[in-house]
This record gives sequence, C-alpha cells and structure tokens, in this order.
Amino acid sequence: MPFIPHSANDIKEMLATIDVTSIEQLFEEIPAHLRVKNMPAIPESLTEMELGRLMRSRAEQDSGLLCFIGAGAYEHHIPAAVWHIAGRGEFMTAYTPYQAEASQGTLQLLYEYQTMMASLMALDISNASMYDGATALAEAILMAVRLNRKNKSNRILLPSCVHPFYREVVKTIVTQQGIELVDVPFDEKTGRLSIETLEKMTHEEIAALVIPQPNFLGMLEEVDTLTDWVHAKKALAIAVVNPMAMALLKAPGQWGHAGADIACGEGQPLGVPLSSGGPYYGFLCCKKELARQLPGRVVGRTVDLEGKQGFVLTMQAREQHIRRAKATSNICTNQGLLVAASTIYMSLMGPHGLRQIALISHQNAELLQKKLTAIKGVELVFEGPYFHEFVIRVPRSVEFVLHQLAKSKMQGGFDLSKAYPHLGECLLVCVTETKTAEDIDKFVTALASVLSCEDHSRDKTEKTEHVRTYL
Amino acid sequence: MPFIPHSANDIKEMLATIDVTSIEQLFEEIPAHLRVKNMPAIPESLTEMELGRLMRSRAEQDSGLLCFIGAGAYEHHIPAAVWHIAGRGEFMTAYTPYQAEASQGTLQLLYEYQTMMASLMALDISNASMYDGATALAEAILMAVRLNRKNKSNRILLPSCVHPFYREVVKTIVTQQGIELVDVPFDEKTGRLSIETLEKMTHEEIAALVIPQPNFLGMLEEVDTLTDWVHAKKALAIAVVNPMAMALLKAPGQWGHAGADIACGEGQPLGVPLSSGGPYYGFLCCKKELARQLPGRVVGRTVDLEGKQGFVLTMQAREQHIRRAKATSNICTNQGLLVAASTIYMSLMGPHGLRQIALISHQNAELLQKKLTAIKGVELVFEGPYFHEFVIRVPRSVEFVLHQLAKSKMQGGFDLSKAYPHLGECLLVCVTETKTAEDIDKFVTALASVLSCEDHSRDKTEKTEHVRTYL
Amino acid sequence: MSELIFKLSHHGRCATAQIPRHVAQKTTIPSHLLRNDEPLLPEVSELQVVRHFTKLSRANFSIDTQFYPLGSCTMKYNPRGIHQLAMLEGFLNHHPFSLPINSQGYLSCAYELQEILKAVTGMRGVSLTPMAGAQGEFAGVAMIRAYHHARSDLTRTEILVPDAAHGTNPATAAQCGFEVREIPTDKEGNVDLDSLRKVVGPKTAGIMLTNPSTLGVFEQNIEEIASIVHEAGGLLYYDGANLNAILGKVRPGDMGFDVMHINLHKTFATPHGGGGPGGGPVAVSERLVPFLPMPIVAKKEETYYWLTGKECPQTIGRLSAFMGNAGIILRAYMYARMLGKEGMERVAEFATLNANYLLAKLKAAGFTAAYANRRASHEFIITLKIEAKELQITALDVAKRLLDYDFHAPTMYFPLLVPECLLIEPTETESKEVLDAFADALICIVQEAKIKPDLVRTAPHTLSVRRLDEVKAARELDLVYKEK
Amino acid sequence: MSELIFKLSHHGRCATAQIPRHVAQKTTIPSHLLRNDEPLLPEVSELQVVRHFTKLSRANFSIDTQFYPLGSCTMKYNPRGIHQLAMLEGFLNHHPFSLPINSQGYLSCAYELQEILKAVTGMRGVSLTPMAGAQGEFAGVAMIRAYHHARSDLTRTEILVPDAAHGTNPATAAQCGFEVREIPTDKEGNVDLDSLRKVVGPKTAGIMLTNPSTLGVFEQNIEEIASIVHEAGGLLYYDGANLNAILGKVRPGDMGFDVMHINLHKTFATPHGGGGPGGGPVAVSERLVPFLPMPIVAKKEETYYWLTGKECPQTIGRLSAFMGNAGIILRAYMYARMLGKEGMERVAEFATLNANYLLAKLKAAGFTAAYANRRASHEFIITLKIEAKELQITALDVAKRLLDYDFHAPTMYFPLLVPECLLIEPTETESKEVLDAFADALICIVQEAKIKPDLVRTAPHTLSVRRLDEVKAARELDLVYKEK
Ligand SMILES: Cc1ncc(COP(=O)(O)O)c(C=O)c1O
Ligand SMILES: Cc1ncc(COP(=O)(O)O)c(C=O)c1O
Repeated sequence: MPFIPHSANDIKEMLATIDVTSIEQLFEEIPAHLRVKNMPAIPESLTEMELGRLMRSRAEQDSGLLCFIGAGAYEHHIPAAVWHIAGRGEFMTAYTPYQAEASQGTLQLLYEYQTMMASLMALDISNASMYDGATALAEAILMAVRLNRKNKSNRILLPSCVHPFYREVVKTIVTQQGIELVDVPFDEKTGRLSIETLEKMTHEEIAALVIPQPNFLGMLEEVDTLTDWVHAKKALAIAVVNPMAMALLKAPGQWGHAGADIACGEGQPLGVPLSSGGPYYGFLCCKKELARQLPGRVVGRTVDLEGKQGFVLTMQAREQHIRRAKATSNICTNQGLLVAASTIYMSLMGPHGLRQIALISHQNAELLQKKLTAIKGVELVFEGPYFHEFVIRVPRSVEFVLHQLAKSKMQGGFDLSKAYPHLGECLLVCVTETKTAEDIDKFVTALASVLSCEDHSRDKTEKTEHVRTYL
Repeated sequence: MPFIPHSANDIKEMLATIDVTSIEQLFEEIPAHLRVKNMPAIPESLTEMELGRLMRSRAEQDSGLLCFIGAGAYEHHIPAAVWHIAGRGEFMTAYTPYQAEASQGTLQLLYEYQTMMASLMALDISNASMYDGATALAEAILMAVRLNRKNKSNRILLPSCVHPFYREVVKTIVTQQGIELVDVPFDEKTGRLSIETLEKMTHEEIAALVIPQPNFLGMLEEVDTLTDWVHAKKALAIAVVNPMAMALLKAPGQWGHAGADIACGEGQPLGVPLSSGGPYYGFLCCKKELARQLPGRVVGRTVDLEGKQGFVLTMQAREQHIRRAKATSNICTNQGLLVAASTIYMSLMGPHGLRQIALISHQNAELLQKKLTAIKGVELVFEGPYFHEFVIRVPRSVEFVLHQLAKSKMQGGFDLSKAYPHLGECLLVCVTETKTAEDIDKFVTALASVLSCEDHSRDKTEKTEHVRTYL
Repeated sequence: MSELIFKLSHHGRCATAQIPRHVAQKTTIPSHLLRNDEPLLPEVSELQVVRHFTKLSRANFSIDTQFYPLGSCTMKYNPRGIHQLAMLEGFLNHHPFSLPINSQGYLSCAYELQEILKAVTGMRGVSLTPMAGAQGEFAGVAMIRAYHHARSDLTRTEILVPDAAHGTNPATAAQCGFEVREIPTDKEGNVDLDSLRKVVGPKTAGIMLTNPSTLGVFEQNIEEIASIVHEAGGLLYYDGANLNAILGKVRPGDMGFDVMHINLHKTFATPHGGGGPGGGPVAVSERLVPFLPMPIVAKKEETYYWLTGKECPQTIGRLSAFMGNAGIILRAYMYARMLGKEGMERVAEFATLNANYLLAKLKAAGFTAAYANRRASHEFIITLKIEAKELQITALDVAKRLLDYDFHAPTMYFPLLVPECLLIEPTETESKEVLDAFADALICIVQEAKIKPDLVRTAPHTLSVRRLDEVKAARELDLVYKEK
Repeated sequence: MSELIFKLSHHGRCATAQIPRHVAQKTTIPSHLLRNDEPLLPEVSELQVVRHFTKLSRANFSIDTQFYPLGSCTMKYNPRGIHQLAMLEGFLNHHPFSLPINSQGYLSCAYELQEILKAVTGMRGVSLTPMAGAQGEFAGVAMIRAYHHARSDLTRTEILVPDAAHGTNPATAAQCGFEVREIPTDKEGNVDLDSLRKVVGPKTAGIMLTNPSTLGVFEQNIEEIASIVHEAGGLLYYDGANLNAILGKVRPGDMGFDVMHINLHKTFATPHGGGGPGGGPVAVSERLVPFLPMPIVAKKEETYYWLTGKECPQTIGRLSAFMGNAGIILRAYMYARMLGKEGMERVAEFATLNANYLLAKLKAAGFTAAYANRRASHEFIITLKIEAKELQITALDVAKRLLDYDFHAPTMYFPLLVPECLLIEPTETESKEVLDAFADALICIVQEAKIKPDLVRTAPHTLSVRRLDEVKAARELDLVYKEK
C-alpha cells in the first residue's frame, strides 16, 4: 500500500472507535449497484525503483537535441539555485496561503514577485499569476470588456501576428461571453502591424487592441504609435510581451504617451524549464485604476496585531470563493510554484543580468540569421528589427526540412506553413544565450546540407503519414 | 567576480574604515619577493551555464552501462527522498555541530544514526562516522592494539579474503605505528577462513583477528566459530561487514558466545551513490566497555537549562582538538552528510525493507550464478554460501572479457586475476535488487557471446596498452 | 520575518556566475524601442538570494512539515520519487513544439494517463489540457453549451448549482455566459429534490455537482438527480475535487454524470506549490467526446501523435498555449502507476477511514458534527456554533490557535451554509498518531477558550507574525514595494 | 524539537514504495548464519520520514540560512550549480572499478584538478586521495618519514608543531609514530625563532605550520624558519586550512614548504555537510613526488589512467578503499573552473578585505584584538579577557548569545594560547551589510552584559533548546536510544 501508514493494528483500533467492523462498511451509503465491480485494466503498481527505470527510458526518447525552436517557449539557462530552493518542501508542498500567518514565506515571495513583475512591465500592479500566457491574454481581454462597459463595445482587435495558439485560446474563452474578436492582418513586408490596416478595421467602436512585443514572428512593433492610436480611439491597449525582452525593450507602461493599460504574457522565459509546454505561468499587470477588475490572487502588505509587517491575500472580494458567480474570474489554483522560481530567477539576474541575457539572445539571433540567409535559397522574410526570433523562407517543404534536421539532432524551428499558409514554406527560428558560436555553425551547416540534398521529389513521401505536428 | 558581493562603493568604504588605500596594501606583510607574479596557466573562469555544458559532456562519457561490479561499492536503489532531504541547505551547508544549540538537527540525526547502526551491528555504541570502510578498519585495528596494552601484542591477523584495498590502506596507516599485520590465506576450496590455518599463524600472541562477512570473495564466513576462536586466544574479534547484509545475516554482536568486540565497514550500500568511489563513510561500532578508545565524533543525549532533551558532541576528551597528540585519532572532518543520507535511507527501509533488499540481492545472485555457470567453460570457483557476489573462472583473459563486455554496455565484474593471481582468470560478479530478470539474461547472453568468439590469440593485443586498471 | 529582498539590494551587484560575459552593448534595435531605465529587480549576490528565499521558505507550513487537514484540498503526501523523475533532463528540456518523433516519451505517458483516467472515471473520452480544476469546469460547461448548440437547442441559458458548491462552480458557469440557479441542501446534506424539480426545465443546460459533496457526505439521491436533470434535457457536471473519496469505489460515469474534471493536484498527489500549478483534465461520456478541448494524444500502431481541431472539428478549442501543465500530467501519470489498481482503491478506503475515525473521536469529545447521522466521506464538517455562542470564540480563532499547535488549520467558513464550520480532510497518508494528536489539540483549544479565551482570540502566538490585519490590507492597498 | 524517530515507529509499517515486492522468503543460506531478530530501525511511512528529517534540518544553522564566521573553517557560499552538476547520473552511477575507458569523464576532471592545484600551490606533484585535511596531514607526515627512511636517515623521530597549531597537527604526528615538540609563539603571533633553533636538530623529521597561522596573521619569518629546518635536515609541512587567505597571492611551494594539504571543503567551497565530507589533497615538492599516496591520475596522449603502486614503488600506499572522496574532487574541480585564475586571486583579496574591515570595526568599538599591530589575514582573533574579568561573561556566553541574534558563533577557545578568544573568519562571499550587522550584534551583546548579564549568561533563548549540559552528556553517556 504505497504511502499509507496504517498498520493492521491501527486499522483494528480505528474501526472500533468508529464502531464499524470493516472499512467496506464506511461506503454503505453508496448504492450497492453503483459500486465498481471490476475496474478495467489499470496496470499493477510499481515501486519507485521500477518507475525510475520506466521513466528514464521514456525521458531518454525525447532528449539530446539542440533546440532552435521558440514560438512562445524559450530555452534559457536556469541557475541551479532556482529549483533547488523553489523545490524545497516548504514551497512545493504548501497550499494556497489562505492561512496567512502560516504562509508568510509564500506570501512575501509573491509580494516581491508582484513588485518585480509590475516594475518589469513599468505598470503599477501585478497579480500573483494566471495559468499561462494565453489565458492571461484572455483574462486581459475580459478585463478590458468589463472596463469598457461605458461604450459597451465588446470588439477586440486581435492581430494575427499574436501567437496563433493564444488566439485560439482567447477564442475558446471569450466567445462564450459573446465577445467579438477582430483579426488584424500584419503587413506582408514588415511582419508588423500598420496603422493603415488598423484604421480600416475601426468603422465600429472597439474595446481594446492587443499589441504583441515582440510579435509571434519575432518582429518588434512600433509600440508607441500603436498605443497612442488605440488610446485616441478611447479603447484600451493590452500588451502581450516576452518578459525577458522587457529588460531591454521599452516596457508596456512606457509605451506612447499614456502607456499600455494592461500587460500580460508568458512568464516561462524567467526560470521555468521548457517541460513539454507546462507548467508555465501567465503574468498580468495593469494600471492601479483597474485594480478591482484584475482577476486572480493578489497579495498585499499589512501589519499584525503588534504592528509588525506581514502579508496576506487581499482584494478577495473579486474572487470566486467570495463573489461566486460575480467574480472577476473563476481561477482558483494558479501557477504559484512557477512564480516562486521566477522570483528567484529575477533576483539572481537583477536588472543588469536580465538585460544582458536579452541582449546576447538578440545578438545571437542576428548572427544566426546572417549565416542562415547566406545559404543559397534561404531568405529572410521580413525587414525590420526583431528580438531573438526571425522568419526564413526555405526552398523545400518545412516539414521535410525539420525531419531531416532532427536526424542530425537538431530542432530547427517552428513550422509556419500551417499557421500562415500565405507566407509559404516558412520557418520561425529562435536562438538564446544558451547557444554557442559552434552550436550556431552546426545548425547552419546542417541546414545547408539538408537543402543541398538533391531529391526534391521525395519531400512529401518522406513524411511519416500519421505523425502529425501540432497545427 | 563570481560569488563576491562587493560593489565598488562597498570596497571604497571598507578600505577607508581599515584606513588603507588598496586591497593590495592588506598583503603588505607578505615578503614582496614571495608574491606570485605570474601564476601558471589556470583556465579562464566559466559561468554556471558554461560549466554545465562541460560537465554534462564529461558525465555523458562515463554513463549508460549496466553494472555487475561490486567489490566493495554496491549499486542499490536510493529513494529520491534521501537526497532531496539530505541535500537541503540546512544539512548540506552546516559545519560540524560544535555549537550544539544551533545544530540540533544534525545532532539528533547523528544520535538516531548511532542508534540504528549500533543496533544493525547488535553492538552497544557507534561513532558518527569514519572516512570510509578501509580507514574504519584501520582505526578498529589501532583501537584493538590500544586495548590490548595488557598482553602488549601488536600482531593483527588480517585475512587475505578481506578487501585487498582495505588491506593496503590498513598497511599504510597502522604500520606507521609499528603494528604487525599477518596475512591469513583463505581455503582454496571454500574461499573462506579455516581454523586450521588460523591455528598455524598463532605461535605468537595476537591482538585481534579481522573477520569479514561476507568476505571480499562474496563468501559467508563461519563467524561464530571464528569469534569464539579468537576470544579463546584472549584477543579481539574485529568484524568488517556489509551493513546491508546485516539485516539478513547474523550481526557482529551476535557472533559466537560473546559477540565480536568491534564492527566496522563501508556505509555506502545504505543510500550512498557509487559516485566513482566516494564520498562514502565508514561506520565503527563497539561494545560499551571500549567506548573511551573509540575514535571519531560521538553524539550524546543530554538536557538543556530547562531540563528539555537535547543533543551534543560528547566524549570530546578523546579527540584531537582537546587531547591533541594523545587523541584516539587525528580525524576531524568526517563524512557527516553521507551519514545523514544513510539515516534517512534506513528510516525509509526499516528492518523489513532492508532485509528484503538483502534477500532479493542474494536471490538475484544465485539466479545469475546458475545461469553463468551454465555457460560452457565458466566455473564457480568456491563452494559454500555467498551473499550477493560470487567468483567465476573464465576460459579467457578477464581483462579481455571485461573490455568486450563494455562494448555491449555491460560492466562485467571485478578482475581478480591481479589481486589473487593464484586463482587464475577469475571474475568477481555482483548483483543487487536493481537488476531485473532481463538484465540478468542480457548479461548472460553477452558473456556467452564474448566467450564463444573464436580468436583466442588476440586476447593480449586487444588491450589498450597504457590504460591500466586499478590494480 | 525576513526583510524584503529589495532592502538587500545594492547598486552594481549581481550573481555574476549566472550572467553571460563579453556582451557587446551596442545594438541594432532602434533606440525608441529600447528601455532606458532599470526595472526594480534586486541587485544581490547568489548567496543573498539563496539565503533570503531559504529563510522565506521556512516561514511556511507545508505537507512536508505539518499535518494539513485542509478540507476539499486533499493535502496528501507528494512522493519525492515522482518529483525527481519529472525533473529528468529529457522531460525538462523537451520543447512543446518538438516533432512527434522526438516526443514519444512524453506522449506515451500522456496517452496512458488518458486511458487510466477513463478507467477510473467510467468515462469515454479524456482531455488533459485544462490547467486546474476551475479550467476543467470551464471546459466542461463550454462542452455542455456546445452539445446543446450542436443539437440546435439554443434556449438553455441556466446552470444549476447547489448552495454548498465551491465558488468556482458558479463563477465558471457565469464565465461561460450562463445564469446560475442555486439549489438548496436538505437537512441530511443532500440536494433538496423538490427544489431541484421546481427549477429544472427547458432553460436548464446542466447541473454542477460534487459527490461526495463539499459537506463531506455522499449524495445519496444521485441517480434520481441524474434522471430529473436528464429528463429535462440537461447534462450533469461532476466536480472532481472530491474524487479521492471514491477512487476505484464508484465512478462518476456510472452515477450518470456526463462530464467531469479531475484535480490532479488533489487526487493524484501532485504538489500544490503554494497555490499551484495543478491539473484539471476533463473526462466525458460518449456524447460529449466530439467537443473535448484540444489537443489530445492519440495512438496509431506504436506511434503517439496529437489530435487537433483538424480531426475534431466540433472541439470547443484550445485552453492553453501548448498542451496544459505537461509536467503535472507526467507526475499524475507516475502516481497512477505507483498506485496501480489496488492502490487506487486503497486511497479511497484509507482517506475514508481516517476521516470517519477523526470524526468519531471529535464527536466523542463533544464536538458537533454538521451531519451527525451521516457517514463521513474523506472529509467532514464540525460546526463551532455552540462554542461561538457560549465561549465567544469563532472558527477563525480556533483555526489560528491550531497553528500554534503546529497543525495547519482546516478549511474554515466553507461551505457557506454551515455556520462557524471547519471542513476537515485528513487524507489517507496521515497516520493514526497524527489524527490523535490533532484531536487532542482541538480538545485543548476548547479548554483554553474556557480558561484563557484571549489566548485563543489573539492566536497565533508562536509564528513569525501574529494575527494579520486583512481589513487594513484591503483598504490601504499596498501591492508592490516602492523605493523611497 | 522533534521527537526521536523511534517514537514514531509502529510495528509493520514501512515506506512501501521503496521495497521490492514478491520476495521469496526461503533462502539457501544456512540458518546459523542468519539473523533472527530485527534491528532497531524505525518502522515509519515515507511521509513520516520526509517530515521528520525536514523538521530536523530546520533546527540547524547553516551557510544557506545564517552568517557563519567560524574561524579556520572558511564557511563560504557553496555554489548550487556545482552541487547540481555533481549529481548528474553519469557521475553518481559511475562505479570506482569501471574500466578506464568508461571513466574518462571523471578522470579528466581529477587530472585537471591535480594540475590546477599544482599551479596554485607552487608544488610539483599532487595526490587527491586524502579524504580530509587530517588525512592529508597523515599522508604528508608519512611521506616525510618515507623520505628520511629512503635516505636511510632513521633517527628523525620528532615533529615540531607551534603551540597555536590545530589539534590535528600533533594528533597526526603522533598517529604517524612521531614525538611532538611544541614551539611557542612570540608576541606578534610569529613562531618564536629562538625556541625553534633550540629544539631543531638531527631528531627533527619536520615541522608543521599553518600560514597564515590560526592566529590570523601571516608568519613573517617563514623564509628563516624554512632555512633553519631545512639546514637541520627536516622538512616543512604546510597545513592548508588557511589557503583561502593567500590563494593566488603567495604559494607554499615558493615559501619553502615541501609538502602540504588543501582542504577542499574550505578553500574550494565544497559543502561541509554538517561535519563532512571534505577533501584533503596533498601537494609536494620534487623530492617527495615518489612517495605520494596512490592512486594518482596520469595522462598519456589523450587518455587518462590510474597510476598505482606498480609504477610508483616508493608510494606510502593507499589511504582509501577507492580513490578518495571523488564527488568532492569533482566539486572542487568545478569551483576552480568557475573561479578561473582571476577569481582565485579575488578570493584571497576579498576574504582579507572582509576580515580586516570587520576587525577595524570591532577595534573601533572597543574590542581587543589579539594581535593589534598585525594585518589580519582572512581571519582574526578578538580576546574577551577584559570583558570576562570586568563583566563576568565568557567567550562562550557571547558565542551563545550571538545565536539569538541569528548569527552563528565564531570559533571559540581556539587557538588555545589566547584566553577567551573568538576566532572570526567572515569569508569573501559575505557582504558588507552582513559584517556591519554582525559587528552591531557583538556591540549589543557587550551592552547587554553590562545591563542584564544573565540574559547573556543563559543564552541562547530563541532556539529549539536552551543551553545544553555537556558535562552531564559526558558523565552519563547516552549514545543510543533504547526502547523501554
Ligand atoms: C470542491 C472544489 N471544486 C473546485 C475546485 C477548484 O479547483 P482548482 O483549484 O484546481 O481550480 C476546488 C479547489 O479548491 C474545490 O475544492
Ligand atoms: C588549521 C586546521 N588544520 C587542520 C584542520 C583539519 O582539517 P580537516 O577537518 O579537513 O581534517 C582544520 C580543520 O578544521 C584546521 O582548521
């Protein structure tokens, strides 16, 4: 009986105290005919040692490749101290800090996190996390619509240069409430938004414009202009940004004349491992006037009976356990431990370290881009500045190219040909501070060799038919 | 400056307080001509990320082999909880618990360890660790000689079926004090000690007999007879045992009529990873009458000012920091953290679990032995009971066999042909609970195929000439 | 308590070993896009970081250090082996957009977990993507809507929720655009059937139920409820927060539920992490399978791959940027494998034994059970309304005083319909000795309340802070530190 | 404090997930060799183990939680990255008897560390095998003996040791069969040269010195000492415990030492582990190379291999069953690589800066430095003899009271020749703020001693136990728990 501490004697005594004769009897209120008779095949139990064998072999299958994929999840160096401390039992096995006095560790950490994240976004306040970047964006949109009750618009401009899966998630979530999402195409030459296109979409009133920085294609938007434009339309600016980049790039609160109103995004780059896509966490910051519409947990500083500083969950009147059907969100369990890791990460890096990492990632990307586009047939798709990701067009099927690269232990990037078919065979390539000059050269050589291989005709048949990629 | 927290401003202020103008000035008492001018090439510093790259590639080189080597270091399953907790900063980064009140965690743990280890050995007391099994044996011998001041003998019977490297270490250490080590050969048929041989060695008085259980060849000694024999000679019985086996086998304190006087050995099997041979820890237990001759740290239970239970280092009058040249040993830093791991390990296993692991290791060994000796040309060398290790003779050079096995990712055992040339081409093979039936079959198949390969003549030339093994 | 980390900050300091060297500072990014101030991140050394956060951690209660009988939260032991294996580099460094051929290790685990969850819930389809219970609820209610819409049944605008329900239930229904109708509870803790019959009708999209309910009792009329709702054309949502109580004993699918979520961080022992992450897979009966959120893992021959909206056009869509809390899914999978079939049944058995034992002890000591005639499930409620009246101490006071006894407090003031309540869930991984000590502590506290009531009213006394002023926190919002 | 784990024990309980199932109980081992009672190991669940030892850990001070200015121990930050990398499976699962072809990863690290240690010590040969400083001393003194014996110089039976020396020095000399002659210290903390000249002679095998000495000052006459001893035919042993003070600034080899050890757990930042493990590599000058303990790693072309007694017949032999504390060697190697050449010099610089700064602050506050005219090395001594006399508080009292201020105490009553001494070593990884706070605490404590001396005399007051009775512990030995 793994993890159950009862000895035979304990069981006997406990049953006697309850005054029943068997454990079975405790289930007597469940209608007998509903009881499971013969549960379908679930494997036999494994000891930790046996499990270790199994899982090591599974982990082995997925490992050992050099990764140039980004597309919303980024490989950065994570200092060992981050998880050594976040993984301490006291952080990892605590519940939500409802009993504040017994949770000062988590609460103070969250207050420190809120301070760091709000400051990184150059906004006033931050909540204590959402599920991930995509749901944070959905919640930001719901927030914007609630805030826009005056003009009653529930139209949101959601550019197509926002992460395609973020857009899908937003659609799943916000359309339940009848919110209208308007797709804004990006400029084919720059891979960025243009005011002309935006103007065309605004014959009707809008509640908000979502501004990505960098956008999904890696490109840097003209955030000042965009923010001022949406404010002129009396609507809100919602920033969706890579927090790592914000140590280098102008932060949402600094955009345009008044700053973005809400900033959200994926916290993963700050100390969270790739881990097949989760658990990550979404961050959500806003101007202080919008505080009461903020979803999710928020920690506040207060004092105890003796006037000593302490921390509690606050503004709980917004939350589902108090406000129930009228809550700002249904979120309860969030992504606390990831926030702990990020807080430790940001503390280790400091403003200087974070900026250095953003900068070197950017520089590595420029280096790689130059080398890749020197390969015959490879072109850079968009012109203009990018952060640490860029789009190239290749003269063969992207799917074929990626499978060939995988054979030389290389993960070549994200296949854009399905999300943006009008771009053609395009690949979104990312590089961070984790890659050395040799890694970069290795990739360049591998791609060059894949592309120089003769047999174009077999591009299609080389694919394993039933093994589909994400999109 | 990795790990140094000083800002430029701090340095300025600190120098001013000291009233010097540069850090250099603080070294002014060192004669200038002695100062290092140009330190020979030490590589440039690495960041944690760079170091990670380097070390991962090094670790990779040594990994991925199925291990059937024992010979004093045993692969057992180590529950994750063991190092998750032993690795907590409070255990890992504390010093020796000289300030008892600020070290109750380590001290109580050591008291619990002493209790467990003494009980596992069926002896009265235990110290808090020696460096390893070999030095524990050396210290046990020094102890025995000090205790035997009466009969003044400093002859120790040290059988050749004790681990050859233990014997080397003992020689290095105890011969400095003029102690005489007498080699006792084992019986060629049983691989064990015989009373007849022993009798032959005792024309002169002896201070002690070292009794291994199991012995280095994996065989089980007739410990009752041996203990009674040495006691009849008015000398001490020093047990050197595998602690894992003591959950299954009769423990030193239970040997013969009076029990062994001192028990020592390698603690590694109890929760300590193989780790290229260390850090491990030596344990050392004895009857309570011998307490004042025990070397190393010992923890005692006491009370505080208010009568509350607490723990301190005790019997410090034996130790070098008090008794200096007259100390029972020079040991100071010991192997505390490994003891912490072992204590957690033993707590998880309990008496039942430890016994199960010993038993299944033994059963796996019997299974493997039967299958190996079914291979043509492979013979079991000794008759009689063994624990989880046994000796086979192979029809080709052991060195060749091991190198061939390594090609199929197999570590086939310990080469006895150099430590015991008179045995011929012999291999000491070990198996523990970590091996499945398939692992065992894999090994059998691999060995059979190595031995069936034709070309005997190349045995010698196949060896990489300058790559020597241990012995 | 520790100072804020910002107080340790010192300009120009950082954890040098973590920061790439030799970075050229010039950049091609236009300067109007660059930041020219520094965010308020601390400037501290690596040792300072380690020491600060290690010390903070020590100001927490946790399963690893205390008994944590937090009702409805299932604070059981989180096996260390699982955590260690989930941290294998092959899992940690695996990119969510790695090709399927480079993802078979992870995909096989996720696929097998889907199968295991189908088996223990008695459902036909599972999607692992929801990232917590509340998101599972969202997915479930969205599927209910999608189901009705697919049948062109567009009039169903109401979701029924018992008054004992967790706040996420009504909040979710509202977030999905439904109106919420509350159903009262009868004296024995069951849903009041008459009231249910009254509100159910053509507007009813569905009902959300927890069973055993958050009152700590098994809903005995479950089959009748199912037939009332089904006959009215509604569907039944099962809030799986209390699945621990019945794992392997009775299955939501067999009780008549159409859709449910499973809180992996409760029943499947993934660590709560001080608030998260969790996992909230949804399981559905045959008729809702087409609507499951994407992606799902499918298998063809021996290869695993992702199913997406292409193959499942009726899906409600995606709920996360990638595929949910993959690392948590991995952990839940491992836990299920460690338990095996027998182990799962034992979870329910011993969770129930512990709850009923503790309840029996407390009843014998004079405490008032909210539902004294009922068997406890894996949790139960005591109400301190008598103590509140006679001794002027509240459930809050008792909860806070328990902290001084080195026990985490039970859930308090939930469910809302029981006054001065403590919802106590011991879980199966706690020993009899711990339950005995906890009962003794509660008994002591009531004694203290008689003799030195202020001791209880001003508790806690032994933690890093005394009782905290939540009102001040809410009134004078101080949510971020500002340098003076 | 926590109860003993044995009190949680309950017959028939264990951490089931850790124990192989399906083990046949019958065995072919003769029954007279089998055990038929059970050892007193606790019978507890996995959660109980995790909770018990997690709680125990919290009753410790450590670098990760407190400033730990323990003189002579170099309690600096132990980088987490190093620990994590040393735990890679390829290192942890590597058997000491793996073939060299399967050991190149580990061997290359060990080899490179040998080279780095040669470089920073100015020595010609290194063996990594000693498992702590004291074993390094043993190896060194044994080599000194072997050297003399090899030259048929058999009359050298004495080792000289200054009175300030650490206890391991005389204990080691004795364990190697030498007689110990103590040399007094002069007023400025240097070895008294006249006394040295008097005792040195044909019986002198060698002298053991720490430099900077344990008095926290640099031995200024080191060259003269070297020539006195060398001229008498003796050798010089360097106790490397204080190497942190001079790393990259001055090298023992250049000072005239023949042999030394290096405490990896001090200068090379491997964790002290609550008492160990450590590492005590020995480094020697040309003439002692043949005597180095085995094994040593050698390199031929690009392959690393073990040197043993076969190739080095004059070796003093082996000191450990395998090759010493390999995991510690790995960590020290990584630390050296992280520091690099510049980083090493900075260790000495900032350790020295911190010590001199703290000394200056304390002197200014009225504390008495034992060697007021000298520069502090990386550590220094204050003597509380005046306070002891005037206020009747001892160094012990002050040390214990510091614990209440959340600082670990300095080393007390060592070296023996300074009365009521505190030996303070801040190390380079502590910040100025911490040093300031520590100085303030000491100042406060002296104030307390004036106003409420009992507060100091009965300290500590805030830890899990009050001051412990060591006398009782030594008189009424209670070394193992016995079930009643
Ligand atoms: C009864 C009940 N339902 C739903 C939830 C919400 O689950 P989660 O916190 O995983 O979103 C909870 C969690 O606290 C709960 O106890
Ligand atoms: C000056 C001095 N010499 C020698 C030693 C002994 O070293 P170890 O503890 O590593 O055996 C110490 C350690 O405390 C020391 O401080």
